[in-house]
Amino acid sequence: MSDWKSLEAKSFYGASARERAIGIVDEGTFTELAGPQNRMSSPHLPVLGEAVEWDDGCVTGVGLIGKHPVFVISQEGRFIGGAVGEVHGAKMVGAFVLARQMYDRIKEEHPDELAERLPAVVISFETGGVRLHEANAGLLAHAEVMDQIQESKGKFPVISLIGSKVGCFGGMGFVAAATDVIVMSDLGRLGLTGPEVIEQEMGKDEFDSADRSLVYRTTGGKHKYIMRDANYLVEDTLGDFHDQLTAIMDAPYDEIVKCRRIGSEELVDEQLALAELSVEMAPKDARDVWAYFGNEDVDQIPEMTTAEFLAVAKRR
Amino acid sequence: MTTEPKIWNTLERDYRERLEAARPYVMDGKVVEAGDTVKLLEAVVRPGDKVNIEGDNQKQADFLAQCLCEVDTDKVHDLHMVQSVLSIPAHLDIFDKGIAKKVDFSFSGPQAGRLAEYVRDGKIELGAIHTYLELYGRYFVDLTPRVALCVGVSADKNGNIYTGFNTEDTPVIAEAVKFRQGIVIVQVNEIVDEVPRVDIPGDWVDFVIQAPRPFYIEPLFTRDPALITDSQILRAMMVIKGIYGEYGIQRLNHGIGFDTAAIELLLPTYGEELGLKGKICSYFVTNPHPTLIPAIESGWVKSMHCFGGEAGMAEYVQARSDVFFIGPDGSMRSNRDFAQTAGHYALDLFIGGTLQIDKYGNSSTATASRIAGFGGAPNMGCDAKGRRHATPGWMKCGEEYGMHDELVGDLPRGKRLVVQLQETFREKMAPGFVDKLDAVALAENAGLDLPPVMIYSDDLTHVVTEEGIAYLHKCTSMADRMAAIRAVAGFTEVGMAEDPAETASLRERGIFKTPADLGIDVRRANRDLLAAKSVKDLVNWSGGLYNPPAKFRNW
Amino acid sequence: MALRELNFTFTPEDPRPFPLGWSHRGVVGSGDMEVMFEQADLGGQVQVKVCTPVVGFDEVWERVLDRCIKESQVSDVSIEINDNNATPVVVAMRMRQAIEEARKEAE
Amino acid sequence: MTVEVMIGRGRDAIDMVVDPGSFHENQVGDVTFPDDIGPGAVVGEAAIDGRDVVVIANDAQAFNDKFPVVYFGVIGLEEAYKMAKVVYTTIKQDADKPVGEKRPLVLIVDTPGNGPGKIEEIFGMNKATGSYQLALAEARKSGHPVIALVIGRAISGAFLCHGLQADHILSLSPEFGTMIHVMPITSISRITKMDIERLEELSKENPVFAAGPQFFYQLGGVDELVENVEDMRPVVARHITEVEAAKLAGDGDATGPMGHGTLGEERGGRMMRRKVIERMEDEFASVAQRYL
Repeated sequence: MSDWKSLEAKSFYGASARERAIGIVDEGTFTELAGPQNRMSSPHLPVLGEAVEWDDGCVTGVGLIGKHPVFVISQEGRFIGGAVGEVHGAKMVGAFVLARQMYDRIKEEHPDELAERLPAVVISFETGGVRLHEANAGLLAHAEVMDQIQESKGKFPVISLIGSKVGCFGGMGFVAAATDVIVMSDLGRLGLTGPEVIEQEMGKDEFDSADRSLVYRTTGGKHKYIMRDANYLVEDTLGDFHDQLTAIMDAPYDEIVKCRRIGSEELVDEQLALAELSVEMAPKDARDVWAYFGNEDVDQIPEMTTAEFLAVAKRR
Repeated sequence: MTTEPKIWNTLERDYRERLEAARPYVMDGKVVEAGDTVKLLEAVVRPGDKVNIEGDNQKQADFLAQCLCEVDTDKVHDLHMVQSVLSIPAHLDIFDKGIAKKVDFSFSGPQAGRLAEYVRDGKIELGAIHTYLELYGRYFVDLTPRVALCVGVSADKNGNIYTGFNTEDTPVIAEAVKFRQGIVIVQVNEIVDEVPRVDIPGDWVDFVIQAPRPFYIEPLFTRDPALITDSQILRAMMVIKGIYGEYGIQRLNHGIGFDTAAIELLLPTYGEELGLKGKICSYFVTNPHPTLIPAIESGWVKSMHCFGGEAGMAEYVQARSDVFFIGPDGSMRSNRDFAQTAGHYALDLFIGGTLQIDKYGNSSTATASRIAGFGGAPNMGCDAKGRRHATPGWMKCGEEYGMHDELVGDLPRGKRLVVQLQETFREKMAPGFVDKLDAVALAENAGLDLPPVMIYSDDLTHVVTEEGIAYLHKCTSMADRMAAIRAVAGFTEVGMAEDPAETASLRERGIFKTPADLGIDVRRANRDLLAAKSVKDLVNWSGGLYNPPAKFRNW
Repeated sequence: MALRELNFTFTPEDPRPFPLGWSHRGVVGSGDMEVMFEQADLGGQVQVKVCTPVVGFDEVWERVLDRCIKESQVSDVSIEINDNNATPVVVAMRMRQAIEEARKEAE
Repeated sequence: MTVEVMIGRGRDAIDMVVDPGSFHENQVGDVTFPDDIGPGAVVGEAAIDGRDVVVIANDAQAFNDKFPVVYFGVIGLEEAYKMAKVVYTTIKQDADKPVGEKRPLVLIVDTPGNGPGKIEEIFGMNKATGSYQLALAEARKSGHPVIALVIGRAISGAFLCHGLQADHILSLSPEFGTMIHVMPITSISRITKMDIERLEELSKENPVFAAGPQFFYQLGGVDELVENVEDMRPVVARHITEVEAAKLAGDGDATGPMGHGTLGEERGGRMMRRKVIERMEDEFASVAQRYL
């Protein structure tokens, strides 16, 4: 695990939160903050007889990409589905607080090098949103993270990485949407309402949650890339995510924020127009939308490798 | 003295009468409209008939089963069902409705809980629970169905049937029924002008019906490599090195499950590393497990005959005709009967998982409240006494057999390897080794004559757990066997009774080997060893020929 | 209902002190656990604290841990485990991996 | 006193909170919003005690014909973007006004959820709810007092979307049947496989998973419980004044989600949150130099 180079070749999808945290920043630069030695586990789970984890399913820390201090939040899907409770949420907020303090400090100490030393918050999502065992505290933590994202605007980028087993759903689905840049692999899934709930609302004939292929067409990386909800689609290795982050951080801040899909009146107008288009188009399946945006042979899209797909994909 | 001349063709006369009754519903050739199916069944099925609904752990004649549920109980009742499985709800609905009253079967799977309830409530009179071969055998003795409701992919109007690569049980049923002047009805996905190949000849078939939906088929043998655990990988390493390698096992059957999937995915990595390619695992009789694709692609497998097909594997299998049994039309033919026979006589080893092993080494998948039956595992998991050809693995196991001298004297005889893979504890700490099998409680609860034992202790040669391998066949007494079982039983109650001195002596005698004894580095037992880590990897190994069902597609 | 805490002390015969200041392994997934080793001056002993939702397997825990300690002779270490229904196999594998990797790392 | 239940009565609540006859639906300054987009969201300008405010409410009686899953107060794609657009319009119109003169935003909350359909997921419901939250956070940070008043249902993600980004959050007390939760305790019981009785017992002392505004009050997620419907107007007016005072004092984190975090600790509901953040700050301080 400590061998960074072999970590880079590892599948992002199968990697643990800690492996991802270490592997998405430059070699040997990651320092975990509020790590397991602090024993900051949830105070709410023991009373319910639910197992605890010392990092509460959220690995936080700092690393470097080039000269950029990168504050990392990495969620662990194997621990209660990566769900967000009080401690987990506070760790997310803490990463933003530190990034902002770092931003202020660099502005003061290295005013000429702000661009090359610009900090960032990177979130490697693997979560279904609120943790039911401490649902109210988890919900309030979500609101704080949204507040922190807005607070970072105009200062430093916030970047989402989505390619882990659980995907990114529930309240964390709109947290991801609110960040500046979204990087996904084709194994990543992003949405608000989980497939089981859609099935419950619409019936199995309309949406069969056991049809994983359908779930991927609706929420998967390739679909989100076509919709421009994901800005970049990368191969499923830690190294590919790391390289993409490096490329993003090399760009000027003004360029990076062009990746946003929401967060201004103009973008809201654009999204509202898309919502109206959805009424006109009335798609039965995401494939209809792909075809609408000019993709040929939409049945083959799920089968394509990432490289094949990127070579032919027509985006919104 | 004059007597009435004895009539010797009552069966044939009865058959003619039934055909006549069905005449109004027959269209062109042997074709009956789907909408007339219930009326057809009312015309040809008589009260008290033995009836077979085709189905196994994979394909189901589900439309015909559904139609049988809808017959008028005044016309059709008290049927004696004689069939491989009770696995879809309709199979039990016919008892609920009073259409059938007795059953002889082999496997019940998802309906096991309901079956136990019906037996207890007297809704079902239980004949016996069989193994597949045993039941097929009885089709030709005392359980010949009068009417068979079968299933195929396509038919022509003359009744020639194409089963695709899921031929499975159809030939054995059709043969038994037709050659006792019974009625064979087949549901197909489509009626065509010409079938791609004739799996069941038209003159064995009385009626064909194009069902409104394609028949149901369960992707039973697909295991997602993403769900394979480190402990399964450890057991797989032990099997490859300590059994396949040790005995040079060339001909074998892999049972269903993640444990065997792990072995399959370790052949191209760990097996290759041990230099075993070509020395083990060349001939399989197994379903086309998708997890075998990397081993096949790496050139491990010379030949493979299948019990049935597996959803999504048709194209791949077709493109590997050197490995699989392929018809003149280019698609695979499976046959459960022949595969089971091969399991008995032509294979050196069976390996599979189980739920419980008792302190003597008997194993069962039964639980106290479910009558699940057997399927084919007991056919595979036994030492068929009729075998007479020698292979190195079979001979070595025979030489090592601790009871040989007592039972055979000084003549050489081989022994088939029957291996059980077992996790000492499953999820939620359910123990894999128990003092008494739940099967015993089930037999009492359900009033069975015999506790449903999957594999008896005297057939079992090896047990593999994460603790190590027990080479049970080397034991010279039951006391010995029980000690060896305690040694592999870990921290279960059975295992906690272990005497360390006794275990040490078993290790010296080579009856119990730990991973360390086998020279296996436990640290390497992790997912990095898998040749494919996801279903997508399997598709990539297959060059895109494997087309997994939607529920397995992570993309 | 609530999480339970089990405490054990072991005395290896041929003590080999844990070589790192601390080491952490594992994820508290379903059927899995995390373990923390921290060097401690325990005069050749080992202290283990297990936090688990499972009831009725205290003796199994003791025997599994005892075997891990015997096998490795690891000593002078405080071990803490957060368990979520890990089976003895998983416990033994995680412990063995952690101890062996710590020793390798210390070389 | 008979309790006047307000669930499903977003439009009535507007009239009860603002000055009589002051509400102009679909009008914000010189901008008129189309009436055929997002019928589940009621928006417009009004006055409270003579002061101009912008109101955003749910209409539980409306059906969105274009999006079949949107009814009964559900926030769908159109609703969320419409709500966001109202906020951005207000910010833009008041851009040149100093803090203290920027119009307050009053959110009247009665929503059971976000649009849970297939079309919604294909087109990204997460963006719609996210955009409204960002807009509210921007308004709050640029000096608009944002006050939320829960009159009926404030459920999970829909409450995050419409309510939890406010400076101050008010709720009618539990007697009004107000529901604030992620999931009812029956569902939590099903998913966590714990007895309802046991969960209910635990929830008396442990507010982190129990359903109800009183528990959010303990956690700092509700600033004040409103005991009478007649009090809605004066309490909203008072909170506008309080929030505005905090903004004029320049303490941005005293209100809004971060302020509610502090409040949660003061009320003994969320005791770990601050410790975690401080621990991260401490640990980072010792390694920060490596990253500069």
